[in-house]
Amino acid sequence: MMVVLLVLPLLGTLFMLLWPKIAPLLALLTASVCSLAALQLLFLVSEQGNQQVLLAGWPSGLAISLEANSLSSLLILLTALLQLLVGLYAFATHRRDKLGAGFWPLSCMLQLGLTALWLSRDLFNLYVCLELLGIVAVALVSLSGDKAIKPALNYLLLSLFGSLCYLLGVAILYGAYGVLDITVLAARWQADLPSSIALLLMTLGLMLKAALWPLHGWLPAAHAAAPAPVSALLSALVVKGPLFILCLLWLQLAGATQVAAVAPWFAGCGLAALLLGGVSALRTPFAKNMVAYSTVAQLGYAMLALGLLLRFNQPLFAAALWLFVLAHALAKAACFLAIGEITATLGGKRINTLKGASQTMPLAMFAFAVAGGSLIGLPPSGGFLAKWALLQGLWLQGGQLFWLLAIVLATLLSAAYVFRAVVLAFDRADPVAPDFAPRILPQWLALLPALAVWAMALYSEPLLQLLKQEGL
Amino acid sequence: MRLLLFDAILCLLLLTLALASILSRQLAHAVILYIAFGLMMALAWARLAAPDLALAEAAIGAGLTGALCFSALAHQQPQLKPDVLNWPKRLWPAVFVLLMLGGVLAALLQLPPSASQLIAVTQAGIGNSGVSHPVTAVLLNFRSWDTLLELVVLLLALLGARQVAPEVKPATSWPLSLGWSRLLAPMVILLAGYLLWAGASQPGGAFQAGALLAAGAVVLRLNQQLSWLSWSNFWIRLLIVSGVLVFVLMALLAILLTPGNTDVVWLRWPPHLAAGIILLVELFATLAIALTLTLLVAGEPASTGAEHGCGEGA
Amino acid sequence: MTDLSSQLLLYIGTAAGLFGIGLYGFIVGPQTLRRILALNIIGAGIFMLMVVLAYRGLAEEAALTLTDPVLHALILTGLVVAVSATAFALALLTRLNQAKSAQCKPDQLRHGQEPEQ
Amino acid sequence: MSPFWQQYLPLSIILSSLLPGLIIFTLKETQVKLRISLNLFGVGVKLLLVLLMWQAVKAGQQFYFSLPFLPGADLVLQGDALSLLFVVLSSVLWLATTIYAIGYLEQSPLRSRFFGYFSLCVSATVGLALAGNLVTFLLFYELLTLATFPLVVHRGTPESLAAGRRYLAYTLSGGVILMLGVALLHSLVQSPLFTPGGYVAAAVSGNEGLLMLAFALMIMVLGVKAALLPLHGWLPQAMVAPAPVSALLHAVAVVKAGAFGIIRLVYDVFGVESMQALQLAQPLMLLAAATILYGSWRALAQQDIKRRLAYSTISQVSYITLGVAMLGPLAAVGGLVHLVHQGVMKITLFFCAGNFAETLGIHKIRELNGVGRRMPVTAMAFTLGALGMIGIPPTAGFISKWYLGLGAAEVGQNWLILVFALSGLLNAAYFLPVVYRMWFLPQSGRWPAEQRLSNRFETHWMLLLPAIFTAILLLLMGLFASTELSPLSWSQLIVEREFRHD
Repeated sequence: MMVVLLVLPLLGTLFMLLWPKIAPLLALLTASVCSLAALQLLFLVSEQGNQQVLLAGWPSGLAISLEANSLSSLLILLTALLQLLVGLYAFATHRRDKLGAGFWPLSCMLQLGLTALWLSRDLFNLYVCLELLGIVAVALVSLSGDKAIKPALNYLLLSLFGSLCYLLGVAILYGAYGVLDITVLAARWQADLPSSIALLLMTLGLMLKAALWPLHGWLPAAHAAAPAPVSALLSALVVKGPLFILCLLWLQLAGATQVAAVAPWFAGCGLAALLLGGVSALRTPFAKNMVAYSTVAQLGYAMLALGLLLRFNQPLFAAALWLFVLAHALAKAACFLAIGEITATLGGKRINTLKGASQTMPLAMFAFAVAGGSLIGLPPSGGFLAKWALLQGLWLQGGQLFWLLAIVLATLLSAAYVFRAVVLAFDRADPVAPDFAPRILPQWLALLPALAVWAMALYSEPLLQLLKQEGL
Repeated sequence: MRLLLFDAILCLLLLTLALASILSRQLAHAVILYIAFGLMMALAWARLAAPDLALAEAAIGAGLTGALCFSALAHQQPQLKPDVLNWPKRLWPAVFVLLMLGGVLAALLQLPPSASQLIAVTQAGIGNSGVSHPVTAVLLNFRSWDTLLELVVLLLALLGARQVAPEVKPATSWPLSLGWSRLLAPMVILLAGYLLWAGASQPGGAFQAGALLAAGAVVLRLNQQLSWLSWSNFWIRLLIVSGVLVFVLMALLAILLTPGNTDVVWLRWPPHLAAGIILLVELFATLAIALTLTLLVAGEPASTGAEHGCGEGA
Repeated sequence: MTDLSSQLLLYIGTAAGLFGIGLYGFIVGPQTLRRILALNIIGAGIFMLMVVLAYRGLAEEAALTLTDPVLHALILTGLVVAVSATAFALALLTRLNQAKSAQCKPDQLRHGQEPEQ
Repeated sequence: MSPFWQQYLPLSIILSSLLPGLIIFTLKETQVKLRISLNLFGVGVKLLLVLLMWQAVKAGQQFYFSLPFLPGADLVLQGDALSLLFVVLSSVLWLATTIYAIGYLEQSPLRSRFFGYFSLCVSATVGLALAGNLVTFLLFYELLTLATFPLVVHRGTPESLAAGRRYLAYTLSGGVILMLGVALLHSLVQSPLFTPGGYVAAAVSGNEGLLMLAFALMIMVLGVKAALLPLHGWLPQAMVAPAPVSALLHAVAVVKAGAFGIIRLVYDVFGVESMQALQLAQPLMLLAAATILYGSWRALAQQDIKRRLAYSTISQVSYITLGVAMLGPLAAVGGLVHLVHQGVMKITLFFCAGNFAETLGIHKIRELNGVGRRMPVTAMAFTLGALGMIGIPPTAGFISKWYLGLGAAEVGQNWLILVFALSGLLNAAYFLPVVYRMWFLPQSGRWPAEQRLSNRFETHWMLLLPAIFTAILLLLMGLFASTELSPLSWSQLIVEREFRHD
């Protein structure tokens, strides 16, 4: 099943390059088949437990190992579904938004890179996946043409730098232990100086790539400059890749003393991201930048949960971490698609463009509000589940009033920026007139993931159980 | 002792060149210094018992990157006055760099002097890998998934570069170089073929061969030859894609050829077929790499874009 | 403090030094092209470190005297990835410069015309 | 009635307004008839279902529907006597408000959206009433906030947007803190069903501090919606909304949701014993008493009719809180019955205020002079409502105040009777002059903006009918308080069940 998930996007890309005319069709086909395969993988994993594969049939250590646990398969499923959705959206709007033909093979490669990343348990292979992901992301951003070149270049340089830091860490680890397989490495791990330095270097690189505060500076410009479907993919999926590796490193490899030293920093960075990202989102005058800053802020939740997980080793925090990732992916995809649709139709980049959008484009605005509800953490959305797990964990831990208050503040900030846009949309005094008749299909496509994130509530119990025991 | 002195001089040279490249006033100088640095690096690697890597570094690291940088430099606007940084702007990064350097050095000094035990495992596995050269065995058998992804990255770089590519101005050809390049081309092809073949047992392989081929093609292209060599040509596209495609197809074929009672393992070559498969994969990878690099460096021919429809094969 | 031979130490030190130089260039370098070069120098430093680490197999008096082929393969892969990324970055840079000069020309024209009006 | 039916009855009560609401969103502006029939159909179905449930609950049956949600806290809908009290209130008043809103918004734009959210709002309220545990309550609480917001800003003017922002700032902060409190309580004792007598008693020893914190957090939030003293600021400003919204917000949905939440929290989560053990009742009582006086006092100074009514609401809702906080059976009866009575009385007053504004353009109190002659029926309804608010027999308001007074005496808090008397006086002081102006002062000049809405009646019949209906209702509730059908006897039933558990 894993092979199918890797080969399909690969072959899809190649055929798209050969026959560009049928590229959209191929992309949609690939994404839908992959979704089915990912679903089957999820069932397989939940029935038979983790699926581990040593590639090329060589012994462990020599071969690259892939592993599909329930978290990986969930993320693969999410990737495939979002690809499908965004592909549909792009197909529906590519004429109007002048999305280049380059989008299709690139998005397919993105799927390949992400799937490979979720599965890989080999440090160097992860590096290659990271590079693949980074370059695809930049190429996708640059689809926007001239205005996107500068942010794209900046993104690329920082992303390359991040990868190199990661690579140096890998080199040091390999020099010290002589293996690249994470499971083998974990067994031989010693919390000494080389391993600490290597971990820190890798963390630096990954934080840069995942736009975790304080290394988030490139994200708003890059995500805001990209075309709407691309922004959706980037915010929803791409930044989660490095985050996943970061969690892998710290949860599977790092020794207890190393973890204890770094946990408060992670939690602190997460908190700072939440607050400062929220404030920036509140202040920016541009609609897409607001959504992009919200990504910075929301990644702070994941970081905070990771820090708390490392510190207290409470499984609820693991659940919170991954629920944030899942819920944010869906919600942010909806946000970007909705905002993209609105700004394209109403013609403007500023938040003020949203004036009266509840009247002119009710469906897209509804999608934004619903997705925003999950970002805020209103019940019964996926964001609420994550926040609930986080709060539960903190209360059970006892005496964590500081974090609780901080979370309340962060929630209010996210509510403030979401409703800043929503309130504008209800402004009927001076609505912005659409440049052309709003189209229904893209708006529905934007609404779908927003509804999905609320539907997560229906599966909350299995999800929580699954992710709690997972914890990587 | 004398060798150590040689090492010391080499290292010093490397550091100086790198520093000079970073600090030099003019960009053109920086690029030239970087190329020199790359060549010195190749020397150092040859000294460190890695001749195949030295070859690759000379071709890819110094040559190709240098060529790319020069072509980028041509588009760069002449800078009127070089930016002068005031000292705090230099100091804080320097402090940061020193801190990081200290940490990295401290970690590196504690590394064990013995190499990985994986060497022994690799040696044990080589018999079944289909090739005798261990690096090739790792690249195309033990860790072939990495290599496959790496080919995808290369392809991706081409896609990305094509997508943002500005219109190219047709360069004027120089008669002497035209003659030279015609003479050079067959030699380059021969040499590349040898490198590819040698890769199975000696230093060499797809990447070096591909880079060499690309160098030849770039020279020809710069002299207005090979106008058929463009992305819009379906066959060229097919060849570029074939590097990955043949790899994947071989892997799928290998799965089909595996006896039914064993587990399906992705990218496992049946031992008796491994040599053939690897040679085939390498051959196409070389062609693909050569074409990709050529297109990356030389860009599209200015005139042919309109002549070839995009979907000839569709 | 360390069990590495002096030759290895020398090369390891150089590799780390290259990393540091590249890092400095990347942070300070005002022009993008120079930052790309700096990234390549960082990469070269890291690859050199890997070459040295692979060389350890030869330096010691072990039964198996061989460089580490796995590391060599990783370096080859890394080199190709690095050059791909560089090529893409340079393509972006070229496009950026072209867009800038295209922007500059109308600007200059406008500035040139203003005094006449 | 099969058991299958019974299980889904609470859900269908919610869906009976939710589904029409969702369909209405998709309707075009011009599909007036379809929209109205959908709306009324929803109301009818809901009333029918509520009637069914009422019958069964009276016979001692419990309804229970659950969906898996969080571990240890399913989404539970539970139909017991207390929830039914609120469900009946909101369903009946929804009927009145729907008719009123159809008349009120006859010509205005974006009606599909308005009625869509309106139905959503009622669904959330009913859901809140039927919520079987704290997590479910939290869910519907937030949904209510979200559904009400578009109604508050419906006009889309700068003032309404500002009011909407303020409303959101209060209620969303409240929502977050409520979540915090619910999570805290959940971490201590999980979130079982609401049970008469509460469920925290087992965990009291050793966790006093945390329990008190949880209580304080949740009361703070419910206090926002119930407009308890320091947290009442959003309510007067939310008056810019259209009249049916004010009526719904102030009489039923939002404010009552807060009050209802306080009842649930005190009786079914903490329970009387734990409340006493933790000494939580006294501060709540003080707060409520202060709000009663403060609201009345501020109402005196208001010159805008709707604002005066808003401050009156602040004061009146705290009667409910006070009745609950006294922890005695009689006081509880008074508080519970006031939940219904105040709803009916206040909605009458808002309907009338809306009628004045819509027909004659009257917004200020001084413009009301002589309106009794121009619009006698509306003025009559208003008078009845005002008398009820003051607590003059035989209106419904008298009943609740009587029981509250008895309750205060029963638990030995005699000073509260003084509070009631003082507040009654203040009520009289701000309502009687209005009534006097309407009936006994001559008309001073032309009406600000008169519209001819009907040839036969003083105003559009759809505006008039709901006001008459609720005015009669409040009179009947007072007159027939002792019969089996009255809210009073239902409240007694609830209290009997609540206090019988031990």
